[in-house]
Amino acid sequence: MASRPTAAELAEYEAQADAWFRENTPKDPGFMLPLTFMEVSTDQQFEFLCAWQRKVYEAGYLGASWPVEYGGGGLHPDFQRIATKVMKKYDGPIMLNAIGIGWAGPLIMDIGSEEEKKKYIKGMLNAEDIWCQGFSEPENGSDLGNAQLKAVRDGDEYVLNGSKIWTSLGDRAKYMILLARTSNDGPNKYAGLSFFLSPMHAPGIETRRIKKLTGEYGFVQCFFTDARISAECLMGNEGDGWQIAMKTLEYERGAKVNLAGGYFLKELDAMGVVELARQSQRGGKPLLDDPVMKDRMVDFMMDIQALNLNNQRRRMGPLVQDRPMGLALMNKLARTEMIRELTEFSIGFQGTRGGYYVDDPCAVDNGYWHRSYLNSFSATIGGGTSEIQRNIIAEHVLGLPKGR
Amino acid sequence: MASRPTAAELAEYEAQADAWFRENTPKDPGFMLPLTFMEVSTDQQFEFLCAWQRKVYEAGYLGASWPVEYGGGGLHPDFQRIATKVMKKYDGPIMLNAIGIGWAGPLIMDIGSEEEKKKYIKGMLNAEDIWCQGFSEPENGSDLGNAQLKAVRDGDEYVLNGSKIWTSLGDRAKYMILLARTSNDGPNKYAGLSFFLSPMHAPGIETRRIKKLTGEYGFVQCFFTDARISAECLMGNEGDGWQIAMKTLEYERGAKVNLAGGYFLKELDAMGVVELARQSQRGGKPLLDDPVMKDRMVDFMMDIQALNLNNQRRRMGPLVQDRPMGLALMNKLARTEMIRELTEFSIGFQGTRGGYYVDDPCAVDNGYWHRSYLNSFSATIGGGTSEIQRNIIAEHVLGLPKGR
Amino acid sequence: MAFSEGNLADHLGGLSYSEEQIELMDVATSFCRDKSPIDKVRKLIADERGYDPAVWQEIVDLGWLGIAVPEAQGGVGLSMAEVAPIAEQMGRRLLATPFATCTIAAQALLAAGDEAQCGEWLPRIVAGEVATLALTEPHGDWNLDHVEATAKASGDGYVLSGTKQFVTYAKDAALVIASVTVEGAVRLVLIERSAIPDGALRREIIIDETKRSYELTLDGITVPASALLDAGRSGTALGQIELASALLQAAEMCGGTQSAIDYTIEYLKTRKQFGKLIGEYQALKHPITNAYVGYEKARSHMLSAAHNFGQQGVGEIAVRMAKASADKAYSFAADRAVQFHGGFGFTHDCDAGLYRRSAIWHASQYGDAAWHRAKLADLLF
Amino acid sequence: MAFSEGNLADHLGGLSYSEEQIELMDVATSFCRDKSPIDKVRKLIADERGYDPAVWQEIVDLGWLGIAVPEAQGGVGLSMAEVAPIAEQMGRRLLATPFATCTIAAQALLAAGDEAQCGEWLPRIVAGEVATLALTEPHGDWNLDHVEATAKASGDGYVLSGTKQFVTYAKDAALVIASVTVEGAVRLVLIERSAIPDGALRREIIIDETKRSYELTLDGITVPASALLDAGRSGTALGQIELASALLQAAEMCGGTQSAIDYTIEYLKTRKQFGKLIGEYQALKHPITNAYVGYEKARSHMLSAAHNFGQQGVGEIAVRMAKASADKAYSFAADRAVQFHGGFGFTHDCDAGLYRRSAIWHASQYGDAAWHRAKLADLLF
Repeated sequence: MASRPTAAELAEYEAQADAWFRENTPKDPGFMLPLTFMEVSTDQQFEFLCAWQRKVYEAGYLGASWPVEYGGGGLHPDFQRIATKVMKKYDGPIMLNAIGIGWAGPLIMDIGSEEEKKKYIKGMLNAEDIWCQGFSEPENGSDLGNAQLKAVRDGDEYVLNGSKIWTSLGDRAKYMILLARTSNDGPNKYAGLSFFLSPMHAPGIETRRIKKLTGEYGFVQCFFTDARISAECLMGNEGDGWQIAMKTLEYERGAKVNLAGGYFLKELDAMGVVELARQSQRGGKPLLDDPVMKDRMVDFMMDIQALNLNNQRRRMGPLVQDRPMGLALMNKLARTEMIRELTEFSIGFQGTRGGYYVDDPCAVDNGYWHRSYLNSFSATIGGGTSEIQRNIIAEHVLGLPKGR
Repeated sequence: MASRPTAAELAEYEAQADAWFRENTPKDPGFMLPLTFMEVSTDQQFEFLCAWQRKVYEAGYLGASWPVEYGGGGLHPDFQRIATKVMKKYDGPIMLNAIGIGWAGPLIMDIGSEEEKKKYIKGMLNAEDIWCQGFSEPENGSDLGNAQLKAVRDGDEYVLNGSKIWTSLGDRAKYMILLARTSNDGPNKYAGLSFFLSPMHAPGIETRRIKKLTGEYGFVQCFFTDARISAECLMGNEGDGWQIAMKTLEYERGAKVNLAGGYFLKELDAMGVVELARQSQRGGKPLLDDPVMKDRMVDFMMDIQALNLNNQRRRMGPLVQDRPMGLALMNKLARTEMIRELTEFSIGFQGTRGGYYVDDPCAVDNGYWHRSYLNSFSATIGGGTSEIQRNIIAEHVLGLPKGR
Repeated sequence: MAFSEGNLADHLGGLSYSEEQIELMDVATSFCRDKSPIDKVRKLIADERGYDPAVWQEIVDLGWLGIAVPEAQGGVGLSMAEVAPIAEQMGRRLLATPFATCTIAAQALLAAGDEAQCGEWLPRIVAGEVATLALTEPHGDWNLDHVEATAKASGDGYVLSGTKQFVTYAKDAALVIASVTVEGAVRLVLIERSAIPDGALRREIIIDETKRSYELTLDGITVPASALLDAGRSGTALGQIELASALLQAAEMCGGTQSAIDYTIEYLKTRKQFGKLIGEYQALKHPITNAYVGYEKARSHMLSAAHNFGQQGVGEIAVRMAKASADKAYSFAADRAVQFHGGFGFTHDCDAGLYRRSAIWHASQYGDAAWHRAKLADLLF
Repeated sequence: MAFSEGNLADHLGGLSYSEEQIELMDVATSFCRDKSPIDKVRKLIADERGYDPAVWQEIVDLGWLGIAVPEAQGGVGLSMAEVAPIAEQMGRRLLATPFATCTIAAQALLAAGDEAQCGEWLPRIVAGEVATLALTEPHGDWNLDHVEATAKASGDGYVLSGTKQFVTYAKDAALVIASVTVEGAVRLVLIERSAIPDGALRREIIIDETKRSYELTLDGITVPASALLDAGRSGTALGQIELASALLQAAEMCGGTQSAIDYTIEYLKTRKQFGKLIGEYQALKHPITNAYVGYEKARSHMLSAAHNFGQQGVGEIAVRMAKASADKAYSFAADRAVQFHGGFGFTHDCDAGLYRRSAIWHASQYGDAAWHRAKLADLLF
């Protein structure tokens, strides 16, 4: 790793990044941009976001700390942190290739072979190779360990049969990180799982788009019918699948920082809710004059601030002595539930106009709040439902017994 | 049963009852009276309530509809309903002998032998024979079916060994309805249970008072050490215990009306909360002027009214067609949880004075609200915890599968 | 031993029902179930009109449009109490038609129309011509007397201006009853569909895809003087409209809540994860039980609102409690319905989303729970 | 990928800590654990004084009374930020002493005392003499400037009248700092214990049995003119007192919340019903997890309040958020602790009750969650 930079070096870098993002962060493109990589619905959105990611990468503000030989910038991680901070400051669009740079990339950097690093990293960063994730199956949404998609070794190839679902960008991806069953003979269901970096463009792999609660598209079901992929796609050894998948889930659950930089989810506009309440009328007065509304709003502000503080505190060892993993493991639960509640609440502000939905010209903020609320379920369900998050905290942080 | 009375007869009876309760309902005795039969803490309270129940009985307003030959009034049940209504109207003290007239009495009237009726009913009604209940055990609070207190037949007697707990009035009772294990060989744990109408004054039966969360007394733990009771105390046959116990629990859960009349729990003074808020100050203004407090208060009033309406509706067949038992089975859960929340809320009204507790001369309403809140747990825990009530509704009303 | 809180009950009225109410409930239960299976609901989402004219005609033939209309005007002569159970079953099956809006329009005419206006329109509504209301404006305020649209005298009649939103089923309506101010005072005015140019109506994109709603631009529409409802009774009429709407919404919402819960229970009973039926997990079992408890409470309030409707004081309290508790119950049940269906819950194919959207729609029209609680605070304390 | 809501964080301040804070936290953690096992807590409930003088002396010897007192006055010269972790550990172990009230009294002197007053009393407080506050009155209002007690000039001094409530540890106090009005203006006045007749103090029956509190009748107590604190700074001082108290309470409450949760978890891990550890049931497991999430949020707020204490604007917001969220977290955790202990939870022997009563006590003094949210509404919007 590159040596630790001086404060002066960092300041200079920040000034450069600031200038670049101020100049280059796209303004309103005239159509609605997705708030997360899971809501890319139209070609227009997809192409716009690919172009933006590539532009950021080429300017050096994505993958800045990854090694030069694989396509990165070779800088100390502090530089990338600064770049990401500035990116946020200018509220730029999200990085599209989340599964690539957020999951597969860190994984390959962690435990991948030299070939894998050479083959995959650069294409992720410049958004040429979009990645998707194939963990969930129709019959095993929460119970990932029970995955049934079969991968049978046949010479230099694996033959895949089964189905994966809730695959964001699945119809646009070149690669998938795939959890598949190579054996049923292990001591438990987990032992028979293997992990693949699978191509998506192979005969026998088909995708079907799924319309979401919001009315948008964004994920697919993938069908594997005697699909053949090279045996080199296997990551690690047969049977390592569960351990490897858990590693990637840790990235998603926020328990580890990702290394490539950028962000894949737009922050909720908390002050926007306040603004909304200020602008809404009730009985001829601003809604924010209503003490009942204000009281609930205070509660939300406290909640948001608590999560901010939690995020700062979780990295401060002396302040998390008793249960060191607690704050990290509760982050997903607390954040996604808060967003669900806050966005639901925001609809009530709109009075009669709460009846409009996205794309009605009279909809408040073009339906942003309604869409955010409906979309909030993608986060309280996806990546381990809130119910499962509570189990995880109960068992791994509080030491409560696992239910039978 | 006596024939259906005319409206004129009922009106005359009501006038009489009204006059009687107006005249005889005791005023403030100068010490705090228990809100339920589970909080009889002092001799003074006990004697006062015994006297009151006897007086009501002797005036004919308790057990009015039970047969004359057992000590009742022999009237049509409509008369007792009126008497109880009037008793409530004048907000008289509770009927003390709840387990007697509310549980054991209806049970004996239902399935008891002629001897049992002759022996027990009158003493229940006039409060000479106080009854208590022995279902819960220290190791099996919720899991009644797992009761382990042993009853071994020995000639004309049963020998009892084990312990019962949370026995209200256990130190003052003459009889106990007792769930005991007569066998471990049945097809399941329930099959080995038997039901006894057991004396409490027998060698080998000892009680220890338990101090409650509120600081008061009111229930005991009972220890049975080679205690011998007559085999005639067995109700029904060996092995019938579970079915009989379930019958009594139905009375408690409100799924059936009791037949003797009277009430054993004082109603929560809902309008009292409003009054409390009206009289409390915050920033020099009545608390009831605060829109935030009012909003929560409205919520509680809606909740209370919903339970009122539920109680009316549950007896209206056409309005409960889809899930006929739903309202009856949710009553205990909804009522006790509402009271817990409302009494907790009422403490916040009191400002700094919320720091006082029962018996401080400056405590608001002599600590009624604090005591009510702490006491509310006796109802969210006793008689099947709220968690168990939810299981019951889920399984018996909604048809959800039993957890394993 | 019963916990009755009699002291409160004395203030807030009790519960009862009529034979007719139960009969209508029974008929509506099977009618709505048969006529509105969920695949038909979904097919109608894609239909421009949004409802099946044949079903609408059957509803008309059943006489349901005239239930709360006096016999003299061709109605059945019952009350809103008997309309509520029908709305409940419609909500339960997501059976969308102009039924509610026609019923409310008739109530508006009864509240503020003169003999001629009632005599002309009530029989036509009973016979199935669609009438609707145009009360809501771009400011978004739920106060119905917050009216910015105007009617200005001009020759023999009045020229209207302003914009109305959420005019449900306006495209099919023969009559639109709009609120306007005339010289500063709020009035209701009858606008015949023929007076509305096609360009004045814009179909709105609303959260509930099963319903149809339009924006109506009043600018330049002219009505005769005889189209104004009684000046003296317009305020009362708006109050009546608000309460009647809230009652029918509460009923529809109770029906929807019931379905959201039933639909979820069905899933919990059949879906397995980790080798168990997910309904065995208390993390799902208990919240859905709480939803059910909330539903029964809301339904009791709704039945009380129907029973006490029109009673001075008590009626308004009961209706607002009904709408507030229906909103709470429906929102919670539908929100949990989405969540508990997991990944499938997040798809457009899952019916949970239909209920969730319906709950949002109802909350947005004629006030949500918070709004009605605020009104109740003034009424109760 | 982090969710930071930076826009809000910019307004509300962040988190940091000092080395001294951590050192004190570590020392306090083991000290409070060792000195205040639960059986000792229970023994002291029956003790008239309510705390162990030997432990109090050790606390004095550790220098903790002087942490936020300048070195010039015999203190350590740190800040309230370093006091908070000690209060947290005391709350965690229900270690009752006059520590908090002495600390606040010192802050009051610093805020409005002159050189002579500070010079006399601060060293004595640091040395372990008990000082306490008499601010609360029978009206029950949390507004500290709602003062009805008076001081009237009489000869060289002032004659006091009125009643003060919740004067904690007054019996043992060398100094009581009371709020009174002098000619209509709120002032703070120093009352030496020797000026207080024994009959003027009545031990109060308070909800938290581990603490000691007294009613103080001021009528007829006379103080010299030099006993009044600075007129110009009395308002500020009351604000300071309110915030310092709320901070220490929030800290104590976080500690108590942690214990309520730990204690319950222990039970859930060992108690069996229906053949399973009750901790396996999601009906208990998930709510206690929610309680834990609430606790960590409250603790973050409390640490932020400690860190930002004294910062203009941000400090007050942080403290009020800390108290409000500590109240919410403690009340919920302790309420569930009682419930989840089942029948045992309803006994006086179960520690859950100690925490529940402690939570009620803290909510009742210096404002509960609703009160602080109302203040925050004014500060934020």
